[in-house]
Amino acid sequence: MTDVLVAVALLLVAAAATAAVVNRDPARQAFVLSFLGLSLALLFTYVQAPDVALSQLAVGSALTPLMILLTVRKVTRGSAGGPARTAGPGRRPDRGTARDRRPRRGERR
Amino acid sequence: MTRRGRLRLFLLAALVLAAGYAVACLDLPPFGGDRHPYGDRAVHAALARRTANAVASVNFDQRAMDTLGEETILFAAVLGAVVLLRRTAGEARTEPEPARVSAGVRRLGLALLPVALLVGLYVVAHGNVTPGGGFQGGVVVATALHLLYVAADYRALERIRPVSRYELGDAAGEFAYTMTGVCTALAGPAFLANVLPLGTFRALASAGTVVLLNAAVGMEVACGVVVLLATFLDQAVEIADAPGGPRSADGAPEEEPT
Amino acid sequence: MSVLPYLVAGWIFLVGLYGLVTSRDLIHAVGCLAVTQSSTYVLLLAVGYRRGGTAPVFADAPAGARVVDPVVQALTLTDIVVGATVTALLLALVVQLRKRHGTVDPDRLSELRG
Amino acid sequence: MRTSDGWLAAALVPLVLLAPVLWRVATGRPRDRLIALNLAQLLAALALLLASQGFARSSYLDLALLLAVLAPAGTLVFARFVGGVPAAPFVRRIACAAVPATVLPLCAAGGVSRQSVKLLVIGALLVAGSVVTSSGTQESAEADVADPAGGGTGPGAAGGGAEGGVPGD
Repeated sequence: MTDVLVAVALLLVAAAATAAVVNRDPARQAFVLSFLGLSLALLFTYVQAPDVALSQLAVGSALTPLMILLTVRKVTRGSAGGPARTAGPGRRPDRGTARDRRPRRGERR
Repeated sequence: MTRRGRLRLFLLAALVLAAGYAVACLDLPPFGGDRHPYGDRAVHAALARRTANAVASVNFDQRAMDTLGEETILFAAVLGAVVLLRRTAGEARTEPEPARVSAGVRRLGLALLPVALLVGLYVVAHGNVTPGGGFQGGVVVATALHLLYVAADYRALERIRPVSRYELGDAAGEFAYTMTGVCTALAGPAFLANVLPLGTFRALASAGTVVLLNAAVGMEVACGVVVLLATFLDQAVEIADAPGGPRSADGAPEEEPT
Repeated sequence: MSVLPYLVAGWIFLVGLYGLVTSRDLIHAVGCLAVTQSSTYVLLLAVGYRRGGTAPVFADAPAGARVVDPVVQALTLTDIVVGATVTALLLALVVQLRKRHGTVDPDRLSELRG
Repeated sequence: MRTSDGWLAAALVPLVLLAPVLWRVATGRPRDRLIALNLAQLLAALALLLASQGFARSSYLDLALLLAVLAPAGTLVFARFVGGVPAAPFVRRIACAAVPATVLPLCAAGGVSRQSVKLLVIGALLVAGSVVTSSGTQESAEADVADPAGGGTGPGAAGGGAEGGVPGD
């Protein structure tokens, strides 16, 4: 019975890894990577490695996705600085709204 | 090299690698086989040192030197990320907005935070007896603190997270590990030798130096991950780029190669 | 069954490499590297598995129990956590590249260099 | 150690169910992916619980405990970036039905001991986490998750290309 579990988990891991690679958009890839972490943790449990499974669960469930998503946010909207964009109450409403559109062209020339 | 050329080269190399690897697989000892000379010796040594968790015994006793290396990589990686992502001249710091999170999520987060912290500490503390240890538990503790960010908001997290203290804790973990090694070298036969009393098998206080090294690693991992996430959060939530947008090399024009 | 885990490890490795080679986005490439890395975990644990064995943790098992190899598990578990911080370092590099060059597409980055 | 095939066969059920969930995680819209991931975490926790009993190792329960604690954190991380916790009555119903259906037999099989207390705690955490993270409460009003391309496409639109965030090119 253990062999069946291991085999199914292995196939699941292989499928999740493939899906993680073919998802080209990093934000969407993060979901699949999280799933890959889960399926790896299950596989590790079935090959009697609970220590490793714990490690994988701890890292894969929240830490890696958070880092990837934060990087995506920083990179795709690098110039906006996040919250400042939508003019919060009394928080530099002028920063980051028009600025990232203006000077770039001139500098590239 | 063009994209197409690169892909062709990769496919060729992958084909060769796959063929070689498949042949090698057929010659590997079959999956689930019974011959594990290293494993048997490691288990024997772990039992001799009254460490119920043989994996922890390998990590923090039999191959403690190796783990010092791993820990140093971790330390260096955190340091590198902090240096890379530090706020440079010309980058403005913006105040994060208070997040509007629903009451249910907020309550869940606040209820889960102490539980998660406790589970993390439990995983670290029982590292020498049950599955777990400093590496896993440290990550859990750090993740638990960030429940405040996802369930409340960034400012709530900042209140309980003086980053400089966690940086100190990160270094202290690394220092404690090395100093344990130095002390054992002074007191006994070798660097990182297990010289402390071994205690009773399956008890929390067993396995000698494993407990100390485990705690040191737990501290370093927890603090290191907190610092790491803090730098990322700083970049993504608080720091706006230098005026002129991201293309102008952070207000340091001499570094722009074009 | 006796070679399936090894083959799966090889497949994950190759798929991850394929993603790395064809990636148009460095963040995606870092994700692919994480996938590639996980192939080593699968391979190591497959090598250490013993049929009918249980975890080498004797908290709730008799001391003479038939157990799997703890050495490979120790290698893997540290690598997972250390690997995550290295992933973070790479992501930090990506953020820095984006700041300096305005793109995270590796092809455009090499064009920049001339 | 003596393994019990019955419990392991039961563990196979959530494991096999993960396959269609993976399809959703890999191909859906971001919100669907989040719901599917939530469901995957629940199924994985159930599989871990059953495996613990199947392998007759009570120390494996720590895995399910850890997952029960961290799964909501993971879901909320993603929720912050797709702009809110999506409503998923399906996941909620599964959590309310499958978790007791798994935990109570496990408790009965193990007898009254410290393990059954742990099991009940894990079950309670799982149900609470799943119910709250599938309740569909909106937090998308928060500024730093609001997507310029509209809520439905989520981070996918923002991360569509390497230059996705650079306007005016």
